[in-house]
Amino acid sequence: MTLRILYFARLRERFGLAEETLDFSGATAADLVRQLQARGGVWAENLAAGRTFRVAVNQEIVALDAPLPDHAEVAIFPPVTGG
Amino acid sequence: MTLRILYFARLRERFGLAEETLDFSGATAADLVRQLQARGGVWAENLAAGRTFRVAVNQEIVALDAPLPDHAEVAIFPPVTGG
Amino acid sequence: MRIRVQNEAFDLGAEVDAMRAGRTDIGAIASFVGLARDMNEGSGVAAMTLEHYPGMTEKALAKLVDEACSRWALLDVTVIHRVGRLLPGDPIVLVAVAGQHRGEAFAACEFIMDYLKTQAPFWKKEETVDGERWVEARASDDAAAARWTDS
Amino acid sequence: MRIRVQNEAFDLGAEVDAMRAGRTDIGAIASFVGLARDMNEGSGVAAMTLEHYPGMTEKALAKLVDEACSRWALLDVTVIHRVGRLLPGDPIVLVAVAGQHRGEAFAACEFIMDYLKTQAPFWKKEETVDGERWVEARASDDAAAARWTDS
Repeated sequence: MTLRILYFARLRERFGLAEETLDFSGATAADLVRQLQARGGVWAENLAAGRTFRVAVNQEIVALDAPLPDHAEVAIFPPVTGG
Repeated sequence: MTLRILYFARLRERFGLAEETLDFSGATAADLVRQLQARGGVWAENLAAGRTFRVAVNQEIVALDAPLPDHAEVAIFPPVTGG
Repeated sequence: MRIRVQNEAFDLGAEVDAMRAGRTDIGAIASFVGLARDMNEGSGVAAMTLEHYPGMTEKALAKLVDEACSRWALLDVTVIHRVGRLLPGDPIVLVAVAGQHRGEAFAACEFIMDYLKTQAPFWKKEETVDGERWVEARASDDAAAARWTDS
Repeated sequence: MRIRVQNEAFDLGAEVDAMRAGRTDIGAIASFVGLARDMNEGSGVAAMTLEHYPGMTEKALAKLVDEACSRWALLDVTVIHRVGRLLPGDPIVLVAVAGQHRGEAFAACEFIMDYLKTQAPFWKKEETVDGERWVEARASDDAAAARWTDS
């Protein structure tokens, strides 16, 4: 399936990427994170198990075991700090 | 001793009096209330034991056993309802 | 610290702007405006008149603000209470509290309102179709104020 | 119900006046303004830039407001959050809640701020003498939001 992935704030800067379209053969947000970690470098570092980040699917924050529907808009970002 | 007594809100209206100067030979706010009750009529009615009112001495709300200094400004009024 | 008792309307925006003017250390301003409603105790209110105890009122409000400042680290407080005749929709009271963080600003603002409701010498008289009536003190206001002594 | 994300400054007085315009049923308006401070984590902040997630931000704020409306009987809510570059002293966020009584207005206003701090996709980047830094989420904000799930 195809996913649109968005990155924000510190992660956007570290990855040097705001948005990409990705072929994805896994099922859950955790599978996607593993696929991105496998890129190594800043990806492995910033998405490592101990690191804190949030995943939103179609603009709702989800847990890592959430399933990803085809054509989902997935966003990966640090904990929010507005207000 | 001499006291200046002020009445506010519903009590001011019931007594038909906003302010008076009184000779007082008692010691406490409770003594003053008894002296006023002894006037009978609206005084006895509105200052009766079960009725809710507040006493302030020199602009501080006090309990009925508070002593009254000479020349004190004593105010008697219903529970407050501002804000 | 500003405490005022006045007949005139107040301007929330102007009061809060005055608090923050020229400052860069304030992180949070919590504010409250209480307004005259057209309904109370189940019947229509055409207007109300607020009476107070000049002299004691200002002292009582200053005492509330001092108490709030001793409980929380506040950067500024404004309290304005109107007296005289007011119509439904008219603002009655304004409390604004500035602090570094929102928790203390919210708590102090609510504390001041809760204590004002039971400690400051204001009385409301409502005009209804059945004539005039003095507003009775509410047990819920005593309960709200009592919360702060339990903690 | 008004929810806005904007670069421009907002006007607290105008927003609260808009809430109460033509109404006589509102008894209480609690409001909050969060401002950019010149100091954070012990060092000077010359400016900050707020990034957000367009689309999700508006949804997340609407969800917070809906949740507040389901918990308390509210008469109106306004939430405005600024994005872009802000200087110390600049207002960042406004939440105003109108209700019949003060208890629900205060609670809902604080609830919305607490949830906004942990649920709405905004991120702050500060400019300091040591360069730029992303603000880290605070455990105290998670704790503040968690209070509302315990009750």
